[in-house]
Order: sequence, then C-alpha cells, then structure tokens
Amino acid sequence: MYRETEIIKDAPQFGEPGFGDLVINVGPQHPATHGVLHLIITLNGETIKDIKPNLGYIHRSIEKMCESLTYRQFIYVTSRMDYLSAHINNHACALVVEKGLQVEVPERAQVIRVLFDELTRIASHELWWGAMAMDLGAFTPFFHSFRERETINVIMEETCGARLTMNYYVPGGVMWDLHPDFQKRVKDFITLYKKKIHEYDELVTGNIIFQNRMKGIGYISPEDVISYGCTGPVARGSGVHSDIRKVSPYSIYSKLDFDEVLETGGDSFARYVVRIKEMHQSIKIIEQLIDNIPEGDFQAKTKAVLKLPKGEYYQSVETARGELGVYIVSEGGTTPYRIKFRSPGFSNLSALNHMIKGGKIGDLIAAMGTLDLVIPDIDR
Amino acid sequence: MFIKDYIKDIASALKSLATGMKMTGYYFTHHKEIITEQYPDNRDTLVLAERFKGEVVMPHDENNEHACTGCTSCELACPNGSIKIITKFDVDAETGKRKKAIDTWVYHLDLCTMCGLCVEACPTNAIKMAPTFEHSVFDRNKLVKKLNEDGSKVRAGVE
Amino acid sequence: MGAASLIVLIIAAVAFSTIAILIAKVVTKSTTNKQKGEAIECGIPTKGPSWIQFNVGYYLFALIFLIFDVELVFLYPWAVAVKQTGWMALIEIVIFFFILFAGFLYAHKKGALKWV
Amino acid sequence: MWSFSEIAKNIDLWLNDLVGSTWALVLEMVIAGVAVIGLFAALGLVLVIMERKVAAWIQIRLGPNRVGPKGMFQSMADTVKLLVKEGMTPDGADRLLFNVAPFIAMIVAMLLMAPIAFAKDFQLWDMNIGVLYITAVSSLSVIGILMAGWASNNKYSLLGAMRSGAQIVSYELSGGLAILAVVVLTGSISLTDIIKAQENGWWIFKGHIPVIIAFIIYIIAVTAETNRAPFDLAEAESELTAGFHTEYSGMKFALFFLAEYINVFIVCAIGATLFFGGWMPLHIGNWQAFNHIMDYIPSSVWFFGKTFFLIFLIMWFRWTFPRLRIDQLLNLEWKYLLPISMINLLLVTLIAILGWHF
Amino acid sequence: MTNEELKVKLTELLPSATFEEGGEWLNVYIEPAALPAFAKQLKSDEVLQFDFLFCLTCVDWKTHLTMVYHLRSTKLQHAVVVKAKLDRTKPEIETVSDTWRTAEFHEREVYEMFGVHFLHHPDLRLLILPAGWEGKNPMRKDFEDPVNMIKL
Repeated sequence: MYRETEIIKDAPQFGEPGFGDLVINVGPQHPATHGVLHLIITLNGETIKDIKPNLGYIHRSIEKMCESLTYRQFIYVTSRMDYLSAHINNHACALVVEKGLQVEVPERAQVIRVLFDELTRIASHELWWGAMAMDLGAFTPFFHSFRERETINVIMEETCGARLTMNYYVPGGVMWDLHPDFQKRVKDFITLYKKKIHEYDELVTGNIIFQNRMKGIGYISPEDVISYGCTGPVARGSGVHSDIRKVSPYSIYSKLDFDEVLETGGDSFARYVVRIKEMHQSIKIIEQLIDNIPEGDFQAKTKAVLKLPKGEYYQSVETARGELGVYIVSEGGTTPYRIKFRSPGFSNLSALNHMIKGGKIGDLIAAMGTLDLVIPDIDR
Repeated sequence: MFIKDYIKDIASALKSLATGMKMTGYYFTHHKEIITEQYPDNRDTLVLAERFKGEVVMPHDENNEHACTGCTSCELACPNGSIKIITKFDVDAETGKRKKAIDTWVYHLDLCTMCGLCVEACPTNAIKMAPTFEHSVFDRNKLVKKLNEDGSKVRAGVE
Repeated sequence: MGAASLIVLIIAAVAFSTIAILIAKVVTKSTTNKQKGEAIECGIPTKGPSWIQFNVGYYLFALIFLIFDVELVFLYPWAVAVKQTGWMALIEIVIFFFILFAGFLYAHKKGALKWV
Repeated sequence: MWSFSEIAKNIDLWLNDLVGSTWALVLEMVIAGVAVIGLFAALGLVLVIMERKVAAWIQIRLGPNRVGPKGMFQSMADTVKLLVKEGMTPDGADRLLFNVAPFIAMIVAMLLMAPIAFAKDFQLWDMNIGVLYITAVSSLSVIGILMAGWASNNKYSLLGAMRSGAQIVSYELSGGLAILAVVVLTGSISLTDIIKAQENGWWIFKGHIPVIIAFIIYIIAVTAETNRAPFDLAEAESELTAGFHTEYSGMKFALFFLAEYINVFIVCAIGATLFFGGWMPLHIGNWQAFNHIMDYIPSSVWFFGKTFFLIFLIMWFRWTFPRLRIDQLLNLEWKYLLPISMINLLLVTLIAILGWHF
Repeated sequence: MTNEELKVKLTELLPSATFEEGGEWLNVYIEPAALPAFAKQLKSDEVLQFDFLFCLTCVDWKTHLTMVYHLRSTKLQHAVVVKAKLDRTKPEIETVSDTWRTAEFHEREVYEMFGVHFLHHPDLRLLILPAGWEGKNPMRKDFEDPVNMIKL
C-alpha cells in the first residue's frame, strides 16, 4: 500500500553528533533489545545517525571457564551461550571433541542428534517469530508461537530431562536413549504444526502493516554480508550461500533431502521469509527421519578420561542464528588449552550500524528483530 | 492506471487486515483453544517427565541402605563443584576389615546446573535426578543438602 | 443543564484528580535518593540535555494541517446548509475542494508530506 | 416504563419543592458532578478489565482470574496498586508542567462528556453545536501529552510527545471529514437532531456505501487520535519504552491511563451516536411492529451496547495489528485517508442532494 | 583448491611465509608486518578469493601470542588459517578491518582480552569489558582476578 521506504543501499555518512542531535541509550533495560544489549544511538529527529553497541552486561567469559573444564564438562557451559539453540551448541562441541578423538558416532546417535537439532531450530524460530512481532507492536503472535514451542519443550523435557539447557549430547553420542513416547510426540507436534502454520501467515506475514514495516528495511548487500561475516538467515536473506549443513556438511546432513533457503531481498522481510521457510525445511528433515531411526547404540564407547591429541581443531555447525564455530587448541591434556567460540550473533550485530544508518527508530526495532540477537551468544 | 492501482492497493490492504482480524476473532470466540496452565492450582495433577533433571537425590531402600561407595567420581565429574563427599572408614563387623564409606554426601543445590554428569559418572547408580522443581527458599544455606540419611549404610554387594 | 455543566465537569475533573493524588500521597511512603530522581533511560545516566532544539520533522505537516483545519471549519456551515441549497452546494464544494486539492498536490510534489 | 429523563425530572421537581430553585440548581450540579465522577471511575474499571479479558482470549490465555469471580475485580486491585505506588517527579523535570499535564488530560476527557446523550433525553448539555464542540475539545488532548512529554526532561518522552503531536494533528482532518458526512445527511450539527434523524434507521444502513466508508475512516482516525495500537506511536513500548508517560508513576500515571480509556469510550460513543443512532433502538423504516418491539429495550442499553461494541472493535485492532512507523502513519493519513474522505464527502453530498438515502 | 595448490600459490604471494600442516586446513605463518598487504592479496586474488573471515582470535602461548585468522572463500569453498606471532610484552599488529569489516568487532574483543594493539583500527575501545579494565587482559594465561574468578 503506502509503501514509501526506499532501500538505502549505501549507508549515508554522518559526522559526529552535532547541533540538534540527541544521544539516546537504548538498553540495557529496554523492551526491544531482548536482554541486556546496550546501544548508544545518535538521533536527528527520528533519523538514526549512528549506533554504537556496548556489550558485556552478561559476559561470563565462557572461553576462560572452558579452559579449566574437562572435555566432558565443557559441553554443558555452551548450552548457556545461545540458550535458544542449546542442543546445536552442544552438537558443535561434541563434534569437535569426536574429531580430535576420532570416535565413530553410532548411526542412531547421529539421527537422534539431527532430530533434536531440527526441533531446536524450530523452537528457536518460533520464539524469534513471536518476539519479533512483539517488537513491532503485535502482542498476540508471541502467545500463539509459544503454543507450538511448548509442544517441542515437552518433547525435550521427556527425553533430555530439561527444557532449555539440556546437556544431552556427550562426546560419542547422546546421554540416554530416546524416550519411548518420542516418536508419537513428534508426530503429534508435526500434525499440530501443519494445522497451525497458516495462522502465522494470516496474522503476520500477509499483514499490510507488517509488510510495510519490514520491506526495504535494514538492507544489506551480499558483499557486505560476507565482509561483515554475517551468517545464517541474515546471510541467506541476502542470497549468500552460507548454510553450513550444505557448505560443509556434518553428521548425516549430506544424506538428507532438504533445501537451503535463499532469498535475494536483503531486507528484513527477506530474512523473515528465510526463517519461516527454514521451519518448513526442518519439518521436512524431521519427517524423513522420524520413522527411520536406526536401531543400535546411542553412545560410542569412549574412555572415562578424554584427552585430545596435541593440535588444533575447528568445527562449525549451523545454529538457528548462523554459523557457530568451536576452535580448540589442545596441548594433549584433559582440558582445552584455548577455546574460542565464533558466535553468529556477534558478527551479525556488527552489521547493525551499517544496516540501520539513515533509518528511523522504528526501523531499528524491525531490523534488530530480524537479526534475532541472543545476548548471551554475543557476550559469551 | 494510477487510480486502479490505488484502489487495488487499498482493497488488498483491507483484505489482509480482515484476514488477521478473522483469525484473532476466531480465538476470541473459541475458548476451548485456551492453553493456560493454572500452575499452583494444578499441583496435584501436574505430571513431570520422569527424566526431568530437578535435583540430585540418593535413593535409600527400606533397610536405610544406599549404593554409594564414596568413590568420588561424581565429585570429579561435576563441572562447578556442587558435590563434596566426605569419607570415613567403616569397620566391617564380620571380617573386621576397614572399608571406605561416605560420611556426608554434601550437595550444593544452589550451585548445581542440573547437567546430569554426576549421574552419568556414577559407577554404582547410587544417585539419580529427581523430577522436582520447587526449590525456592528464603535462606540460601537451606539449599546445601546432605543426601545420605543418618545411619545409612552401603548396600551389601555394591563395590 | 446548559453551559453550567462545563464548569461542573471541569470542577469534577480537577476534584477527582486532586483527591486521587492526595490519597496516593497520604497512603504511600515516599523516599528520595539520587538515583530515583534521574531520568529513565534504560538504566544509563542521560548524556547531554533533553531540552534541545531538534528536528521534529513535522513542521510542514503542521502548516498544511492549519490550512486544512480552517477549511474544515468552513465546511461545517456548508454541511448544515447542503440540503436546503441543493445543487449549488455541490458545485461550490467541488470548486472549493479542487482548489484545496491543487494546493495539496503541490505540497505533495514539493515533498512536504515526507517525514524527514 | 421508567427512563433516566423522568428520574432526572422528578429529582428536579423534588429539590425545587424542598430547598428553592437556587439551591436546587447547586445541588443538582453537585449531583451531576458526583455522577460524572462515578461514571468516570466505573468506566475506567470496566474498560481495563474488558481490555485485559479481550487480550487474553485473543491470545489463548485465561487472563485475570484471581481477584473476584473470574477475575472481574482485577481492575480494583490494579487501582489499589496504583494508589499505593509512589508518585515520583524526576529531578530535572519542569515541575509545574509535569504535575499539571495529567489534570489537562483529565479535564479534556471530562469535558467531552458534556454533549453525549447517554439515554433518551438524558444528557448534560443539549448543545446545538455538539459535533463542532467535540471536534474542538478533543483536539485539546494533544496539549496534555505534549506538556507531559516536554516537562519530563526525558528523551523518550520528548520523542513520544512530538510523535503524538504530528499524529493527532493529522488524523483530526479525516476524522472531521468523516463526521461531516453524517452532518451533510442530517443537515444539523446538533447531536439530538442527528439521533432524531435516525429514527427510521441508522445512518450506517441508510446512507449506502459512502457512509460505511466514512465510518471506517472515522474508526481509523479515532484509533489514531486516542493513541491506541496500531497507532500507539506516542507510547510505543518497544521503541520508546513508554513514550510520553515514561517518567510518570503512581496516581499521575493512572490519570493518564484513565484519560486514555475515557477518551476511547467517548470517541466510541460519538461514533455510535453518529453512525448507529446513539440511544435510538434498531428501527427499520416503517415496520411498526418490529420498531415497537425494539422500543422495549431501554435506550441506555442500546447506547452502551453500541458503544461497547465499537470499543471492542478498537481493542480487537490493538491485539491483532503491529504498529505503524511514524512516516507510514502520516502517509496513511495524507495520501489515503484525507483524499478518500474528501471524495467520499462529495459522494455523500450527491446522495443528500438527490435524496437517495432512505 | 587443495592444500598443496594453496601452498604453491601462497608462496608465490609471500615468499617469507612458512607452512604447517596436520590440522584440517593449511596453516600459514607470516610476519606481523606483512599482514595488511597479504590480507588484501588474499581477498582480491582471482584464484584465492578469501572473502570471508569467519574466525579471528588469539592464543596465549605464555612465551608469545599468536593471532589466528580463519579464512574461507564463499565462492571457491576452500579455507586457510593465517597465523602471526606477536611479542608478548608489546603486542602490535596492523588491523585487517579495512579488508574484512567483521574484524572490527573481533579485533576489539582480542584487544581487551589479550591486550593486542591493532594499529589503524577505526574504533579501538573496550567492547565487552566495563570501563577501567584497560591494561588487564583476562584471557591471558597469567591473569588473576581475585574478585570475579572462582577457582574450582
């Protein structure tokens, strides 16, 4: 309808705050930052001239902590990084330890891991969807998305014993076998999801106000996406082929039939569409696997005390927010010598200033919503 | 045509708004869809998954015996030091041999992150996670618990 | 009750608000400290003054509004008289709107209706 | 059948007998003042619980359900909570303006009550320029908001107030033009006359499509004028934390809150009066039997029923739609609502002159 | 490109570079001074096109610091690890944030955690740590903080 937003392709250059400029702190206690992100914004009227992020309000130095934890123990801390895709973080750590130990993970464990990864991805996107709509001023989607997310949480709780920070993956497999009800529960979830998913389009995607708030906002070009190191739906919204599950497949992803969702818009709406379509792809993966869980062990035999050979190990996985890399430097001991988490949110946040410069305050909220920032993931 | 596009725009916009309102209207009139749980009221019927990791407990059987030998592998496995095992030496009444046993199994619930690594590490399955979650107390010290009961012993045959 | 009702209403509003605030003053226990008096800005002390000249972006809207609002006031007597006047009223208003609309289109062309 | 007007008349007679005409007038004023305050408070309580319940049911929740039966006294508990909260004034604030702003908001909300006909022959002041009065007074509410936003010495408040200024200034035009559609059809700006003109059917049914368009424009414009979502930019909580009342707490906040709900009630009452006949029961042309049955329902029930339906509509909007951005909001007004309402007014004029309306 | 081909090509670009294999990817050790020019070449070279810096970090080896740059090409899908040894007492290196803009934030993180000074960085301030932490570098191995650290 009254679509007027021009895509600001080249971020305008502004000088230092001058006459008539307001410097406003958004966050750390702000409803739209989903946590304790602190942005120092320079405003001219309603137009944003500059954004300076200020991080670290929940920095726990997880990397330093991991240096004193053994290879079995450090996995649990990573659940607390990006708490919305805790399983996938754990997966990355388990994979990197297995890579160092050269352990063959049983087929059953791999399938279980992929199933839980995809369920986590859906749950994460559901929460993002609700929270993003809430940022834009619509409260109802938040509650509707939690209805489906709750179903996933129940599945998690039943098998893993927790709802958010599960610590279910261990080096060599998973901690326990699946709960007997797992398959039935997942199928129930798929039925519910398919019954309710059209409401997402009715309530939000098709809404004219929503589309106008989203289209043309927070544009970032493919070159800038690569330069800023953005990954995940942010990169794919600009058409950059960046899904780690396709780029360098891990676990059993190379054998699965799913598509990498690519949109070429580069704006908030493209990122939104990518996430919505990714949920469908995750459902597709779950449907392929849920009836074909192979029998066998759920955990490979590993030694009681794990020692990674001297060397450097890197493994990246695709979390709900993008590429999570785990870089371990081992000196041959029981604990990592140095560990580095390349978190997706950190790089995605660095592109925020570039995206929003010259936009309005409302655009900041809309663009930040589609970046899907999880603050513990950025601060670590 | 400008006017035609203009009207078309408005029509499609109104339609999209009406679609959303139809959906919310549906939920407004269909109270069966409500999913709220009324938590403190449904305590009696609340079923938690049996695997739910709420706190570490040490099951004792009817003879007040448990399976913990005091090997401290759980203490070593714990990533944040919420377990502290104080051992003592028991004298076996029949053979007269001195045997290592636990004196106090201290559990810091206030430090615990419910990762379940201690349960995994236990060689004798002496501890397990219990599906409880109402841990709030006014004094933090109350969260430091002694898991083995007074006068309890190691079950015979557990090594 | 007539025009006196307006005085009654104003007194009622003031009385209601005053009583409510006074009751609240009596009931609550008030403390002061330095942090309490700070302006709320997400927990960070404000940087620079808030009372500055800044670009509100709708100065032109206000001007155009003025024109249209005056027009709206003119329309009230016209609207009351439409039925008696008949066709003449329609012709007059078409001319009136035509002039207004021309000005409106001009403003639009000039970019006055764009929030900056 | 009893009616409000007869009760009022009887009280008037009784008081005149008792204390003489001068004191009777004073006493009547006091009674009216107390009644209005009572209505104010009652409306606040009812609308807050209504909003919360509507929101809850749309959001597949139960909503308040602890205080009283089904949580019906929740808003009482809210009031008590707000009453015992400390009302703070920030150090840097302009104290006079800061404290006066809620009074302005309340006075404006209260003044708008004057011409509304709550039931048959029951209104405070049957003024002959009712529509004009409402248009004029309702635009004053922006002053309270601007004062509050400016006086707070808070950047969020300032931005919220400025937005609110632009918004209310703009949406007044299309709202006024939508009201004019009914004025043209009636040929009068007295609310009594407008209600009388709907004796054989409400304007929304009698006036063909142009009146329906006028109604839609009216409901959009008043949603914006009362700062309700999706036009709640002045207090957009995800952008400006709480907009112009960020710094307000305790009872002063409650007054703003109350004024907002009363404003919603009033604009809906005006909407009901203009397009749905106010207290006028549902009459269809000359179906005497049907009209007679409808007359059995008291006129105040008709009035409140229609008003609350419109209030529900506005609440329904709020819990369905996302918020607009400030420039989109103004675009909607200046590029869509204003031209459409102008053309619509021409169409209505045509209908009125040709006498096509029923 | 395979690791062998990369080795040949990189030696062409920078003869002083030394290589180390064994990990997943080829490790290139370079002199810190050669970094900015080398980085630009890595990005712009037709057959290399390392346009994506996906991980930038630092390792404290107690005797020296090592900057680690993980690079990948989004078009050609090969990867390389560039490393540069720094003096531990006065660590300084040129910024690469003009080549890969993601480095701006990562370098700020390394700056506060390891105390590495990035020359010509556009905005080298503390990012995560609160004001007043300058000079103390938490991720170094010899860092002790009696207040905030809990020893297990």
